[in-house]
Amino acid sequence: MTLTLILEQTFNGLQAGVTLFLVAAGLTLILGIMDVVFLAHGAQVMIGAYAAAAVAAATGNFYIGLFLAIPVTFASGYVLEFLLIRHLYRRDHMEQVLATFGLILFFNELIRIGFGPAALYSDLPRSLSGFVEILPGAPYPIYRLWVILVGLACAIGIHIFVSRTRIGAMVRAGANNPEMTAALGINIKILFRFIFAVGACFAGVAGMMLGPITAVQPGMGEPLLILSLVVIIIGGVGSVRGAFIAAIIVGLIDTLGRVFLPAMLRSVVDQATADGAGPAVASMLVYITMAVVLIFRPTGLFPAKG
Amino acid sequence: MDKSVLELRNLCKSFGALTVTNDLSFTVEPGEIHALIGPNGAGKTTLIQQIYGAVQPDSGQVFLNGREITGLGVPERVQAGIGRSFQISNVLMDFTVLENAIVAEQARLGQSFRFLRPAFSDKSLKAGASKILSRVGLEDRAMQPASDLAHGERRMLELALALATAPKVLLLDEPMAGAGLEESQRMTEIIDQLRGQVAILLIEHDMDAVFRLADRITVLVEGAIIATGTADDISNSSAVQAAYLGSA
Amino acid sequence: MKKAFTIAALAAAITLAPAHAETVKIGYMTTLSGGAGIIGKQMQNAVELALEHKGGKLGGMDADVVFVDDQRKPDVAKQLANRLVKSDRVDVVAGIIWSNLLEAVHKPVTRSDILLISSNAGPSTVAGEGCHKNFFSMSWQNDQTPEAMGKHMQDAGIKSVYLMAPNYQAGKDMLSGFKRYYKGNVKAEVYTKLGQSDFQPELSALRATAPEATMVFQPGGMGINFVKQWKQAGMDGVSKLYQVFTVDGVSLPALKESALGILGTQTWSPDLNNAINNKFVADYKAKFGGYPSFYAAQAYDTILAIDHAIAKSGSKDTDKMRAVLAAGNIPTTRGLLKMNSNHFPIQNIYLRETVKDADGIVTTRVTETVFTDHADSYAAKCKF
Amino acid sequence: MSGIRNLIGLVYEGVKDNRLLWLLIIGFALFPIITHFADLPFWNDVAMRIMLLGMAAMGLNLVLGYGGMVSFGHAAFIGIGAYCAGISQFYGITNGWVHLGFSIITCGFAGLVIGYLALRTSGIYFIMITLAFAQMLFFLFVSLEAFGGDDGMSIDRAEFGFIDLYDPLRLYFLIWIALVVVGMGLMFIVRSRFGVTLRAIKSNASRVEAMGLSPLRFKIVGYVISAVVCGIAGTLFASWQEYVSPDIMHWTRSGELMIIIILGGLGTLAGPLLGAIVFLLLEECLPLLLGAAAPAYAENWMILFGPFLIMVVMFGRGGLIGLLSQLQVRRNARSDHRGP
Repeated sequence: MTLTLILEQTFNGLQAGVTLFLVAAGLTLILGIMDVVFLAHGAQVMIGAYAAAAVAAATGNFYIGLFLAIPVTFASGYVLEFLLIRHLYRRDHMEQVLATFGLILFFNELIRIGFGPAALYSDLPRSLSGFVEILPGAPYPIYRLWVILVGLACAIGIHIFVSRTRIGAMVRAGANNPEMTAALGINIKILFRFIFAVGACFAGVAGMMLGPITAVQPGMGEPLLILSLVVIIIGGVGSVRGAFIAAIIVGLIDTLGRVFLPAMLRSVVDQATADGAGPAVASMLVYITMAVVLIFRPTGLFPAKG
Repeated sequence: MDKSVLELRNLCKSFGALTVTNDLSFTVEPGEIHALIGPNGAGKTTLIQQIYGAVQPDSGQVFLNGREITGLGVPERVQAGIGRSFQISNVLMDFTVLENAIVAEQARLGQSFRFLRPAFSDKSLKAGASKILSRVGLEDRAMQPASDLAHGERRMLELALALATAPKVLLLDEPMAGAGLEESQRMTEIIDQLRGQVAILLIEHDMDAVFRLADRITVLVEGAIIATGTADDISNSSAVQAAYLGSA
Repeated sequence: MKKAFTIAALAAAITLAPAHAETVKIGYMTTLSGGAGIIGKQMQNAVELALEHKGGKLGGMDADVVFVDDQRKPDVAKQLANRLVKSDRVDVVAGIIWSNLLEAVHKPVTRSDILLISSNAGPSTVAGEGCHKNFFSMSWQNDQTPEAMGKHMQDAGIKSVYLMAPNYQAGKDMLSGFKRYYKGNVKAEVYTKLGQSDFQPELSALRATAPEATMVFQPGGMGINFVKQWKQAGMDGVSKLYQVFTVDGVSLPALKESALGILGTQTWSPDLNNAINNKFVADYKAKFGGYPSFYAAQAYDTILAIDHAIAKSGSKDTDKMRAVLAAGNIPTTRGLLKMNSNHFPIQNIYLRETVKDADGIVTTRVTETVFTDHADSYAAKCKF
Repeated sequence: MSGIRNLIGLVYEGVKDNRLLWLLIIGFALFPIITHFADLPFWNDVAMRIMLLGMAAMGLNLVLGYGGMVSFGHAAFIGIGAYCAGISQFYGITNGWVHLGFSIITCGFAGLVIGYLALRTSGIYFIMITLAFAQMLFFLFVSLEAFGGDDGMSIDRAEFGFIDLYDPLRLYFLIWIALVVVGMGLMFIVRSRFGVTLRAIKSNASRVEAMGLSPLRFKIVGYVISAVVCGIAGTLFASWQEYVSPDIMHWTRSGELMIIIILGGLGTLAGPLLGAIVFLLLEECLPLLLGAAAPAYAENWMILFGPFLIMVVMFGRGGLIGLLSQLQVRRNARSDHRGP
């Protein structure tokens, strides 16, 4: 367990964390402001990845794929809000879970019919496929560094947007007290639709960036969805700052736990037990973290509602 | 003199830099109606919450019939003899009026952990519940869903539910709020009838009602008591006039 | 409400079960919906192709194949198996991709005295003590393929190896099969989360260990993720990659060039040169566009086996078909397939390399025969 | 003696008030006769699965519908119940009554611990923490190699003394009896003082607190009861399936249970059972229907199923029970017009 390895794994954790944050950022606002348990946010990840991969395959250019996919996901979020989600605002959580669960099935099937059940081919652009040495002897893929940078840039962008702009002020007010925001005469309908579309867009960006490194296939967003819900809960519903910190925490815990926990267990118990228990505990680690956080802070680390 | 029903000793509570209860001590005597008045933000509701157990004081003690209840939670305090109504009327909206009373009746009897007999068709529970409703004159509304009640009736129901636990002291948080003139008068009458049966701590902005009902009045400003006395004492107190006129 | 449904259900069931005299009815269970639907689709294609090649008759009887979608859920699979047996009254139940689903349908089917022929799943439980005379595998026992990989790497003189598989039963079986034949230095055995999509942390850890070779088992979408990330992390310069069930006909279209040069073992390959296989691969490509996967080949073989059993026994009687199949020498895309005493095939296992064919399409090519007539190691424990 | 007469009176009264539930249950009792004469024994199998999932959904409905606690992790209790049977058999205990006892104790204890920890939170946090506990258990069983891990373990049907479960009809009626017991038990519970208090807590927890009751204690007890019911369903599920695997406790199963409840009618006794009948028949028939209408898309039946769920939420408030009672109201209104 050298320092280089720990550093490299920290980068991996960061990369996982910022990706999670992109998915969680929109979702935490949707949950916090509109009070909608939106399970189909993973589908937005999938739509982003498919849009980018399909356009890239058609044009032969990775970046055109990226840039065209952004309006596609924005539009999909906008339309979805208009057609369905706005009718769910006053419903209880359970009904929202049910309806958006139905949406997941629908989108997965739609993609499967449209693009076939097989995973789509997508690869890195040549310009991003090299390595940099983050420490002597520790080459790191440029693309992953790029993902970290884009993710951080988005995070900073969201932070400035929420804390410095007028719309951001409305968003914060909405997260604190939805009734009051309506009373202030803010056009809540437009605000909601906008937040929803932007949230979808960020999830789409996460999907686009994941496309070249993972399998672009129906249902690809679901593991991310569950993890990003965990992130939101740990961070506190409605808090973008909480989502960011929790995403990094979850990314690091998941990555470092997976890699180092079995080895650490091996030094405590015998090899066979460690090999059995290590991966099991590692895969439970984020859920354990969430349960522990909730037991001690039942509304997460940074609750937005005060 | 008899032991006080409710006694607060040196109660303090702050939220961050804001002190809402500042070294507060006072008593509620058996059978009296004790009104607590003061401008908005004086800390009246927070004080009620501390007596009720929903908010824990930073320091100080609460006694009920001479027994300290400071550390107890809400259900324990209710069992010990504290009843309350809320600022926004708080009844079981999905239930009928009678069902509301039945839930309260079985809670009073300590029978809520029974799993066999149907509760809503139980004769003895129904009888007890009717008695609860009759105290506020809602018997003829028994079969109405609580959500169908008029505002004033709902407040009556809430008062009935609070009385159902046979409290030693009743905390009424603005019972006339939002009520029409007639409803206020009806409420005033009912509270008046309770005098002597149960000690009442009344928070109310309707000064006519306060001066008609209260045996004693305590004036709270910025978390501290500036005056306690009979209605006459208070209306003549210069400190109270300063506080009210000064802030107006 | 319920009554209406019951009547509808009755009507549906009655129309579904028409009575023919000389018809062999086969229930083919696979996963058609959901994420693994692509595998089931390929298998369905192959079954239909086999029927087409046989002119719609198996062993001279009219063939009626009922496809059912198990949704990759054990309880659905178990219920479908019961439906096939009790309601559709099939003569053979076949298909089944996943080990856990096979476990769920094994008892209800074999107990009904109906043949159960697996086109893919082959867990050790049904090969050893839990075997049943009515069960046949037309694929392989889980351990066989990694055993071949172990033998190849042992023979190739590879000194140290890093093992990686998902943390579930098949993953553990694969690695233990590998270690049965590989005796060199196993630097680490890493179990990843089932369904994991990002392997970068594991790759970083692997890089720090610098083993001579790496052997992975990451089936399905996990394999696509793993191989992509392996290439992107520049791991080829660190360690040589070997795999089982990770690079195959299902993942290759998504991987394309990034999988070139990777070695793996398998009981079948599209370039196996025999008449049956050549016809199968050529017609499959022509009809469905693209190479068949081993799943498709095994599904095709399953239908050929049923054809063989009926043709040779002249009957669709379970006892008679069983006797024919148990005797082996079943004509398949893998040549004449022998059968072990536990009704698992005894077969060759090949080393395959990912290459481009003459048209520039990425596929696999046999480079070496690792095992000739390889039998699984559980047959001794099987007593019917 | 009068105690028994009293009890019979109570049962009669309860059955009379919940006619639909008992009609459905009697329907299940008569169903094998239909399948026998129509020679469709397979449908008994479907009916068993419906009863089992319906039973679990009825258990979940106690917390979901009556207690207002949106638990997204109840599949875990089905799984624990199933593994209680599996693990007992693994160690050579074949007696089904022992399995059931083991399952009730284990699920009760698990429900107590999870309930105690999870019920500190509320709303979306509660949904997520229950999901988290279910996921932990899921991964725990996936990694338990001794019990088959992800592949699960094949088991024999349990022995219930004189009841030989390899006779499919006896298994059917064992499940049916369990359904009767669960239905009867829940019917008493929701009407009892406890059930009434639980519903009062759902309606307004702070008012119940002001009556001197601790909502948490009632919620935990409700949670434990529902966990035990799911556990019983799970144990029988294992015998039905002759197989146990972690798949039984996958998070999508928790979702399925919720769908069944909402589809049937939240907070009603008959709702979950009705929901299970419709849900599972739909799962059975949609692929067939789509296959008949558009054979090329038969495996894409979820493209219809997804929107169907959305429709249920959008237009089917109160679920099927709500729909039925609306029809009833309309019919009554019409007959009122006609006069006597």
